Amino acid sequence: MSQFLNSTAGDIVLAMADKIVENRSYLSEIDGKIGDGDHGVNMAKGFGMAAQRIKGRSLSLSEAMETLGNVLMTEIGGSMGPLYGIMFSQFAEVLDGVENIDPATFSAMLHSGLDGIQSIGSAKVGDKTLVDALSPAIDAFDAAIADGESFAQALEPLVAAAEAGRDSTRDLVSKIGRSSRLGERSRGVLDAGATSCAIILEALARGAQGRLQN
Amino acid sequence: MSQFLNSTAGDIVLAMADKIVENRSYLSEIDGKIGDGDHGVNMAKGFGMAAQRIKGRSLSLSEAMETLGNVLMTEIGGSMGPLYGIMFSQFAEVLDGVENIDPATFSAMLHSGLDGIQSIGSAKVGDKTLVDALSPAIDAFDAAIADGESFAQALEPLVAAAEAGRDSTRDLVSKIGRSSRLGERSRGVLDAGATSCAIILEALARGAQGRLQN
Amino acid sequence: MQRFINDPDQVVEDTVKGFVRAHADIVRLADNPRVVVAKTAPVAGKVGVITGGGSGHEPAFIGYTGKNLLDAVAVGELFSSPTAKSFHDAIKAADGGRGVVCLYGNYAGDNMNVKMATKLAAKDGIAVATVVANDDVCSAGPSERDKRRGVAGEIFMWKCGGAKASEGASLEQVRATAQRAIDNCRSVGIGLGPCTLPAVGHPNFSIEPDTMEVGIGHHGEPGVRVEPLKRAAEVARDMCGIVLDDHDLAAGTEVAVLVSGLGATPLNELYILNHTIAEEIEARGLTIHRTYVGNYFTSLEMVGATLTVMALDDELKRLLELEVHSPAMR
Amino acid sequence: MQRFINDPDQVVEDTVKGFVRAHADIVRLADNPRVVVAKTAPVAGKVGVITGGGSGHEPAFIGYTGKNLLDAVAVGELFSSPTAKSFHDAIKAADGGRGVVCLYGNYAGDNMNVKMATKLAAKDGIAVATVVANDDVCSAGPSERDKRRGVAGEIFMWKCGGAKASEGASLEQVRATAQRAIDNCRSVGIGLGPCTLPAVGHPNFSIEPDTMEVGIGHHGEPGVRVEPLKRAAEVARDMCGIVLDDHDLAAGTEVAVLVSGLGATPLNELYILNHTIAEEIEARGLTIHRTYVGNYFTSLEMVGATLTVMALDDELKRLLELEVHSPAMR
Ligand SMILES: Nc1ncnc2c1ncn2[C@@H]1O[C@H](COP(=O)(O)OP(=O)(O)O)[C@@H](O)[C@H]1O
Ligand SMILES: Nc1ncnc2c1ncn2[C@@H]1O[C@H](COP(=O)(O)OP(=O)(O)O)[C@@H](O)[C@H]1O
Ligand SMILES: [Mg+2]
Ligand SMILES: [Mg+2]
Ligand SMILES: [Mg+2]
Ligand SMILES: [Mg+2]
Repeated sequence: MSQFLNSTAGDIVLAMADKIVENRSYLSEIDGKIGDGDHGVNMAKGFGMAAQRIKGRSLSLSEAMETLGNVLMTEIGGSMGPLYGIMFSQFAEVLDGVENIDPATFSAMLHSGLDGIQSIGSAKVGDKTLVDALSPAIDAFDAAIADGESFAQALEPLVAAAEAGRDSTRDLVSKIGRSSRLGERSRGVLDAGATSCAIILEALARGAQGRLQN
Repeated sequence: MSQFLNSTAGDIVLAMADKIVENRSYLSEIDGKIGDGDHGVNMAKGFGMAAQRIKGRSLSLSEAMETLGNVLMTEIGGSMGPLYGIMFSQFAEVLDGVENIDPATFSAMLHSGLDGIQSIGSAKVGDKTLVDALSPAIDAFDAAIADGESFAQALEPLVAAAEAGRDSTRDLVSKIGRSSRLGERSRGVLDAGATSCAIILEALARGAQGRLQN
Repeated sequence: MQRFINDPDQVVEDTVKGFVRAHADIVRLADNPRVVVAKTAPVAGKVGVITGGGSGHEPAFIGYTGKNLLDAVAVGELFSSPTAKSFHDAIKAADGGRGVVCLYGNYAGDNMNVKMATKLAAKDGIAVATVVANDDVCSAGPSERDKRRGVAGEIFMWKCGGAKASEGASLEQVRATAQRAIDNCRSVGIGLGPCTLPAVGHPNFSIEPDTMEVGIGHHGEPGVRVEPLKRAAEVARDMCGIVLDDHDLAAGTEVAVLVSGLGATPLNELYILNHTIAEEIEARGLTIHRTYVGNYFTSLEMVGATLTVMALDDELKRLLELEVHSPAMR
Repeated sequence: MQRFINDPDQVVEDTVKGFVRAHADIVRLADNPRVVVAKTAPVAGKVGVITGGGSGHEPAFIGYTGKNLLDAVAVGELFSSPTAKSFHDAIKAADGGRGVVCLYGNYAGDNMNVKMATKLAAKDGIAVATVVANDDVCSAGPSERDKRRGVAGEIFMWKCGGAKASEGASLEQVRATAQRAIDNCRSVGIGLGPCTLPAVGHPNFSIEPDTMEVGIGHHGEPGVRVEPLKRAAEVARDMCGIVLDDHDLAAGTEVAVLVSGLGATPLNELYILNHTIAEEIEARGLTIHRTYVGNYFTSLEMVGATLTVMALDDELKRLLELEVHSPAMR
């Protein structure tokens, strides 16, 4: 199969939320090294709250993402509220009205999310932010599809690139956000946002794969 | 010899000050258990300051004691300023004009000091204060003299009784001063003032003995 | 010790110097550098109002010097009464010809030094009246109120006494009003972490993790008992219980509430306590007229908080409202 | 954790509740419980003045709500920007018909949320002007001032902006004055001990005994470098060096000085620092017009202090002097 149903895929967001809540302490710990140590707390609060509202309602993926985007935007604040908020709102907008999600739609969704993030946050690859995970992941997915790989196969390089992008932040000096004030002292540790972004992308990819293989 | 010269005995106060300064941390530590931990600091400051003013001036014992009393009264504050201040001022007053200090004068001096302390502080034996060292020491000295012991000999029971009095405070519940607010919790540790008083009395006794044996 | 100090033996000197520099529009030093005087003092024809006490409680005592509050403050070493001389010099600096009231806390050293200073002032022909604060409930039983320590209730005593003096009252009237103010106060302190006298270099005593000291004083003394550390709401209820059970106020009584940090407790935690304290006080049928939350009376870097509740009458309310201009209270 | 809290996830809720109870004469909550509003707001015909930011800095930001200061404050989670919705609600609560100025600190989250709130307010027909505080010298080089964090200088920005609005100035005038106020500020922070987000349960980073973090922020972030802990006088001189070298003020310039504790540093240590700070500032030929010393802008229970120096002109002096009535400043 090279597409999956939007209408029955809302639970992917629940699985994603579970992963984020699971990694609450880990994400805060990473943020604490060069930020203010609240990334896991912020993320778990937002994703946990959204999961509460999604649970048991058998939403479509676009509806679930819209709920998540709204919760993040209006109730979370911080940097993650607007950044992930706009990302999921854009994801939802692209998927809205789509019955079957194919690789082209999926790619369009990812691009729109990245655009949203960059429109309000202006981060580029190399600035040591979540963009370092998101942007190469999208590129890897697009390249794999262009190389003729299947939707499900193309999600593997997406996950791998997100992880490599996350790992690349370790050697970067932060250029944006709270940690950018530390200059050289910000080198040597992972970026918290890139880490959560890799978790989100992996949950998204595994959720899609599960539905593609059915 | 049953008396010693007032005029050349001022150095006794210096020796006393040395002992107090030496025991600075110890006295604060004891005070910290049931008080506010500053007894050694307060005492070392007062006695040290007085020693500075006495040193090299070959004062009489009464003059040195007057200096010490004044420094304590006017520059130290706390409880020790007035209490030991009045004690040494009273000591000095009794010795003032005396050429040779004999057992009767020495006893009168001690009594006057104790009276001074009780007139402003109202502590009785058993209240867990310096009075628990001072009062039995005076009694022991008076008893030994009444028993016909020499001045030098009678100073031994004085020192021993001061130490026993100090040790007796361990099992007392504080009735007066800062530690009295702790009730039963004040039992089980020495009283700081009784400890410093035993040090003062021992220095005084040893100084007098040194001069009596010459 | 992770502290901003120079010489451990110069903490008080350095503090007072930096304080006078910061607030030179309100205070000055007397010739005696251990006496802080309001720039407005002495006010001819006004009863002088002074206090004094050990240092390490900043902004108390010096921070309450100023218009309609204290005319002069005698400054002691850390946690140690000022000398009789300093109390005496504060009395002289505050004397506007109608006598001076000395409003201080119930500590052995202060009692003795004030007594001596009063005698010295009498020789100068200055009439001195005294009020001894004893608002700290845990420091002695109800039958021994005269043995209790003075703690943050002193601030209300100074505020009301200072205002009364500014209204032109006589020495006896000021004394009586300040006495009523402190009689109407009850306080309690909870300690979560000890403090260190810089000259000593280590804390007096330790507070084990997950425990708290109930009935703690303002001088790094241990409390009257150790209890497991509870949630803020429960701590607040315990504090109210201790204070209000001893206070025994009729329903409908108006009160002023003071929640003070002990030095190293951040303000947000004091507000968290205040939330439940206010609920609890109102649940007992009392009416909160005014609340003060902040580091009003501290104990070096001790972690903890105190609660003071003062019962009000019309006069005390009026005196509490009179505007003041001091470093710690405006 | 030896702290007065209830649920680690409810710290902000509980703080705001206890705050509003304590200061009900000055502030109220908007329908949105994350927006604190001055009881005087909105003032018809006056430019509204708001701010917002993460919690854990008490008395900032909420404590500066009140007459002639801030009309409304958006409240974020601990160390986390308020939502766009809360900024938007604060704007609405402050709007008196002449527009609203939002005076906030330079943090990614705040920048984004304020931008979104401004768009939402535009839809309501409310003109919003913004000023972004960037007074923290160590957070970026002089050529990148727009990257610097906003820290305690925000208080001067609020004070001057609030006063200007109360004088009846236009939105553009208030914006320009607040901008000048913050442009005239330079700040530095020194950390001696870290803080712990209650929901995290352990500090972000540790500060080794006998070391200090220079250039620390207000959010438990490490500083830009670690140095051996020095005597207070040397620390104070270093702080002045960092601030004044960057500031480069002409001799004779009048300045306002703010020495703030970070939450767990007792007031006496701040006065000790101030003593040398004042000496050092005057040694550079500057004149200190006014000094503020206290816990004005904190970082939970962090041990440390910040120094802010604002260059004054006649207008800023006048605005600084205008009386205010807020919980943190009167
Ligand atoms: N402008 C930006 N664009 C993209 N990501 C950003 C930006 N600013 C910050 N981030 C991401 O935000 C993460 C920190 O998030 P979080 O700790 O939740 O917020 P805060 O920094 O407000 O405490 C960083 O690790 C970084 O990846
Ligand atoms: N009223 C009193 N009479 C005699 N001794 C007293 C009295 N009050 C206190 N003391 C003594 O003072 C000692 C404490 O002295 P110090 O620590 O220097 O003063 P403070 O209690 O003011 O800190 C106690 O150990 C006790 O022996
Ligand atoms: Mg963070
Ligand atoms: Mg003591
Ligand atoms: Mg003491
Ligand atoms: Mg944050």
